[in-house]
Amino acid sequence: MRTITLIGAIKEALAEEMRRDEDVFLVGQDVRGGIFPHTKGLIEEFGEERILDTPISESGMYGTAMGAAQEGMRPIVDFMFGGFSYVTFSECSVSTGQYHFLHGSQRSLPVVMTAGVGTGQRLANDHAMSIHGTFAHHPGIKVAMPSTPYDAKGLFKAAIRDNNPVMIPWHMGIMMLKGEVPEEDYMVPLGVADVKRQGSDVTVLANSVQLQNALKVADKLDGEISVEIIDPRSFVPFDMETLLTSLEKTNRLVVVDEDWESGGFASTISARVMEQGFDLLDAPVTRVCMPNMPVPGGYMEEYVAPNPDKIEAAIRNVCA
Amino acid sequence: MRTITLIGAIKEALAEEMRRDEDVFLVGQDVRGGIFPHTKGLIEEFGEERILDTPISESGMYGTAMGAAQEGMRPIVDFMFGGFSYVTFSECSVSTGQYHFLHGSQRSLPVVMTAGVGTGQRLANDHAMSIHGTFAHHPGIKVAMPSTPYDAKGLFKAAIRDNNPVMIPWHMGIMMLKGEVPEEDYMVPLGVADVKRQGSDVTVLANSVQLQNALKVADKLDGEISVEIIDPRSFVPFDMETLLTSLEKTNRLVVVDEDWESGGFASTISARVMEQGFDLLDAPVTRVCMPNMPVPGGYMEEYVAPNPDKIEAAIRNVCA
Amino acid sequence: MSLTKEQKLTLFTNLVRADLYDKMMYRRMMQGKLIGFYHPIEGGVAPGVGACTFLNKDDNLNPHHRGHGMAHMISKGIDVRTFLAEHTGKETGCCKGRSAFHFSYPDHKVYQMSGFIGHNFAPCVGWGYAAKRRAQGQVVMNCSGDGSYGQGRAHEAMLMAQNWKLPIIFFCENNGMSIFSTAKEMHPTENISSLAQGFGMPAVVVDGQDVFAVAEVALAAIADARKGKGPVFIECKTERFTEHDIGTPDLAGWEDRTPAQHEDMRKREPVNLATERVLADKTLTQARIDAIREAALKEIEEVEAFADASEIARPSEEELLANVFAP
Amino acid sequence: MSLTKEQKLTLFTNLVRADLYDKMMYRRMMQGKLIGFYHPIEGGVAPGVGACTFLNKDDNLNPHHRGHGMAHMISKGIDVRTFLAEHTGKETGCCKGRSAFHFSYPDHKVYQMSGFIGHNFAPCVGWGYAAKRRAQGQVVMNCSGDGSYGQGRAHEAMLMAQNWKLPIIFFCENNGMSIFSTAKEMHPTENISSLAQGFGMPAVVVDGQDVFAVAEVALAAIADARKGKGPVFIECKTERFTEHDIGTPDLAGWEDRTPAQHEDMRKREPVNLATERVLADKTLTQARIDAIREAALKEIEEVEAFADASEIARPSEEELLANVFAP
Ligand SMILES: Cc1ncc(C[n+]2csc(CCOP(=O)(O)OP(=O)(O)O)c2C)c(N)n1
Ligand SMILES: Cc1ncc(C[n+]2csc(CCOP(=O)(O)OP(=O)(O)O)c2C)c(N)n1
Ligand SMILES: [Mg+2]
Ligand SMILES: [Mg+2]
Repeated sequence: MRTITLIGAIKEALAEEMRRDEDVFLVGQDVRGGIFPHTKGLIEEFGEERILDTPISESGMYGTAMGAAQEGMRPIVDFMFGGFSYVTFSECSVSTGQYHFLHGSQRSLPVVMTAGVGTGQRLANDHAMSIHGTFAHHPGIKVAMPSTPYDAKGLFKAAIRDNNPVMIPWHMGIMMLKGEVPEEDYMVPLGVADVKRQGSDVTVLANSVQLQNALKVADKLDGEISVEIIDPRSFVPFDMETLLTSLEKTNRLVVVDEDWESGGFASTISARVMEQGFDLLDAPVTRVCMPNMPVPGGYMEEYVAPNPDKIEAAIRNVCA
Repeated sequence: MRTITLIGAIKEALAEEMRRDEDVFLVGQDVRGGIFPHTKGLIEEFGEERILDTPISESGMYGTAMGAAQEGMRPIVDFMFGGFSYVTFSECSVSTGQYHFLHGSQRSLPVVMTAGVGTGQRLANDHAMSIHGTFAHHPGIKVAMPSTPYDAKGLFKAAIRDNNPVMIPWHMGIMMLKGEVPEEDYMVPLGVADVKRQGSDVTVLANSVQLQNALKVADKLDGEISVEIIDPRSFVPFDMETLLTSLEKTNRLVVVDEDWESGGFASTISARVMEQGFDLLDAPVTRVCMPNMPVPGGYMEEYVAPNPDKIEAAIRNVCA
Repeated sequence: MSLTKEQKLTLFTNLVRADLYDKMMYRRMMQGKLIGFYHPIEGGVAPGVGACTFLNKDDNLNPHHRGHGMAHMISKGIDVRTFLAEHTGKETGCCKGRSAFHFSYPDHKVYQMSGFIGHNFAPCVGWGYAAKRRAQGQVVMNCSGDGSYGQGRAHEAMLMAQNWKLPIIFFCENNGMSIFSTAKEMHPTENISSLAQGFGMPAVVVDGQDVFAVAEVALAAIADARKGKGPVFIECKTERFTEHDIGTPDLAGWEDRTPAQHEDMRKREPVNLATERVLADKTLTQARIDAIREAALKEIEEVEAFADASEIARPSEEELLANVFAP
Repeated sequence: MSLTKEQKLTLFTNLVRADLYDKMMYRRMMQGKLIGFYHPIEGGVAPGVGACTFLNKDDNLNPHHRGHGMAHMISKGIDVRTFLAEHTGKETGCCKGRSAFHFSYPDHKVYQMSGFIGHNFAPCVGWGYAAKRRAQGQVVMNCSGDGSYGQGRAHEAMLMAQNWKLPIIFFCENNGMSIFSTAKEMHPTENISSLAQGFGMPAVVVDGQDVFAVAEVALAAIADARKGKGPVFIECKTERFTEHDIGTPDLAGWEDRTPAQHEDMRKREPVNLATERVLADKTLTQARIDAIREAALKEIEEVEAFADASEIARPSEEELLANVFAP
């Protein structure tokens, strides 16, 4: 099968969905020219009516999507960098998440939000922080994040066809990662985790760039420690069943997440496993997260953020 | 000792600190007139130069505080309802939290943020949600919340004198709660939990209105189950030592928090206890949180939010 | 544009209804028969009626929070029995009793009443975009207060509306107050609508106590917007006779609004003004006016009976959880 | 206000320095000797120099992100050796190598370079408030691009500045571009400064390629602001000769900016224009100009040597964690 990049897979999903459904459109800043490759060139096929650049007016930009969704359209809003979603946070978290439920579940709000996130560019906190945990904290919004080009295409398609708001950031550290991606139409359903590697000694739950890091570590430990690796693929809804099934076998869990330790989604997983799988555990669930500091710029993110060394140490520790 | 209300204790702290230090000032919307009682009347003593009403411009309003803090002043910014902080979230979370650290720890940013939060008014999600977990997720911001009038006065004073940004919401459900409050100057340090009730069978960690609910339940269970109740008082920094010491005795923990289950601060506590106190646990840490739905308006918040019945059930369950 | 006799009749009827609906809400709140809060619109009832009476069903409406949008919604033809049911936490409420004051009538393109002031602005860009793309002549009537224009969101929406020439009417109901704060202190120019100049957007200021004057201006703006002429700003100078919301003191800054102030503003009560006008120009007789009032009171009685007869909404937690996401 | 010979000399010197500093940054980025990104200011160097050369040390400055504020900061008298060290991740950086492009010079009242465009606006209200309260004549020079005025934050700051009569200069460096988007498309009027009308704020438009013209306008505005006359809006019409940031294509919308466009804008290169002027009016001789250039190059060499000789910042995680909160 052909291999394409993760960002190329996202672009393919956007283009195919826009072809399929006239109501799908894209709004962002400089998406016509394409700050990141996934929007570049879409203007040629879909024109200015469906590829919209706005001023640096995040609320107006997001409002374009929100209002159009209320009108029955299916907008995709591109925040460029994940942190920029915070500029219109009251709209894109609270107003969005409560829309369907609070109004008596009369109408849905099918807005897809996306943005580049994560470390690797040495740009520091406001350009490097994670946002999936923050959105997973606010009810009424589905949250997913791809770790492979295959998942990227499938998750974006599922997000665009979902009738709910979906935040689906992508990690800048793997935007050029290549992998096999079918040319056909397929979806990766939101809420279904994927066992990316079978193992028997310990389960590692990891997402996006950290999933790729975990795979490297598992290869390295091969023969010594047998590591099972699960990719949640979506945080909301979260596939607890796949995780607990794995724990029945391994009885040990390491959660790797680039979000902060304090209040990050890894904590929620750990707490749920405690409540729902306490008896399965031979060792405490261990988290490898961003320590509770703003993501430093310069060269520091390399050793401060979760990385293969930290993941390996956690695995060894939990298996000791 | 005289008893005053929690909101009265906050007002006393504000007034005393403004008297003590010229650089302390208050900015908000309609704080001169006093939407809530803690700001009412301050204008008479401190005048329009230090009690500032702004237009409905949350960013400009928060910016007044942020900029003045950079200039060495000690502003208190009142968001009225907690959810309104989200209107200027990029400023009050990311820009604020990263300010000191990212700039090489040259300058601090002593901004105090406060707001009424929580259920009890039947106003629904955007007027009823919790925000302490969200702020505790973003590094560089201290987060505290009082459960008693005594703590309210002491925590607010500590927050105002702290050299860091501090978010200190107060729960509308206990604003009229009365308790003993010394007339003297005292502080309740940020980062020191308080054992509000001694017990031996189970530890309940609870804050603000839920702390008051937990006390009621403990009284009810007296003679049957011996409940120790800890008030974290501050979430960042969090006093893990007091909690672990209690668990050495009780070996059981229920965390009650009005924030959502997904991504709320209760998860972080549970995960930390898993990592740091796994061997102390005779039962899984159990959380009693807001279920993952927007806080419903109408009469539903009464049985959906954490309440004495839910707390009692959790205690019984964890002790079974 | 001058109004037909029939148009005047409709406006007058809606004005009377809106005013009486507001009084019903006030009364019920005092009786403990409403949940959450209520922001009375007494004295400021004409702008919403003038703006909305001649909207089509498929025009978008952002109703002002004052009077919780009832003046606007009943004028647009929405049956608000389910509105009162919602405000009393009933199963039959327009949002199944879940929303407190966050009502929604999506079939009438009233999508939301945000709890965040100024959060009407962003989505109205999207409504305008959809209207423009569909090219069926829909307009967006975006009603909000003077205070809401403090939000940067207002700027962003005006900017984008003018860039894209969207059919949005920025309809500002300037009652000079934002809770305790006066527009005098909170906005540096005489008119909020001076903001429109920054975008080269046409603006008009109108006497907001005169429902007919408002309607004339609104009709012209609606017609222009339907033709694709782009956004327009309408500022109505109006009043808030009461406190901001029931239970809050009636302050300006931090001092009570004076009896003299009240007397002054109450001289131009919109229902009285309209009554004088329709009598003077013989649009209506006193008997007809009395009948309109009677009919409105009867309608409101039915609205109350409907809400009161409905059950309190008490779905289980599981049911609610199953309703967070759309299928 | 007409400039003295000495003032012109200072302006010219800063202009040459700013231009050469920018070229150094560009070169280093291409050499892989900078971290993060860099947004070149070539062609747009005059506004920052004109705005900042005559500021006092205790005036607040928000430097524009273009050129990463170097034109502004060196003009204000800040020694930027630690700036380059910061941009290379060194221990000696102004923020200990932690900040990437988020430099800070608090002793010179340059508190921040936000990564969020338009996040200069909110805190400048606080700086203005502090300046007004202290009443020592400080002013706030708030420099940012045309694009930044898309943010509602700009509206909120202008509103509050005008309400409170704060000494803030809204200094808009309008290069007609915001990444790939043109001001033509993104702002509905000819001048961004038309926004000031909404607040009754005085505004002036100036040729941003002429450093002396900018300085004259800036000096007048600074003097007025110091006297307590309230905020003012200055719009400089300038250019961005390069791509938005290094590595990004040079597009307008989604098409390459044309050679003709480039030729056209490059006709008015600010250093050339200023050179012609100072030669023509005999402020400087060619020899003096050459010496100024030499000195600037030497200064920059030292800046580079300082940064390159410094160690990469590699504090331990524990050290960093201990630095999150102030004592
Ligand atoms: C974001 C936000 N900030 C503050 C409030 C509190 N608040 C509710 S109504 C109101 C005043 C609104 O004034 P205006 O827009 O003039 O409408 P009016 O009430 O005068 O009709 C304020 C400040 C809010 N609901 N949301
Ligand atoms: C909140 C936010 N939105 C978007 C961006 C991405 N961005 C960085 S610079 C820029 C353009 C700025 O244009 P302008 O203010 O005109 O300054 P110029 O770069 O032209 O000098 C944009 C959109 C950002 N950094 N922050
Ligand atoms: Mg008003
Ligand atoms: Mg620009």
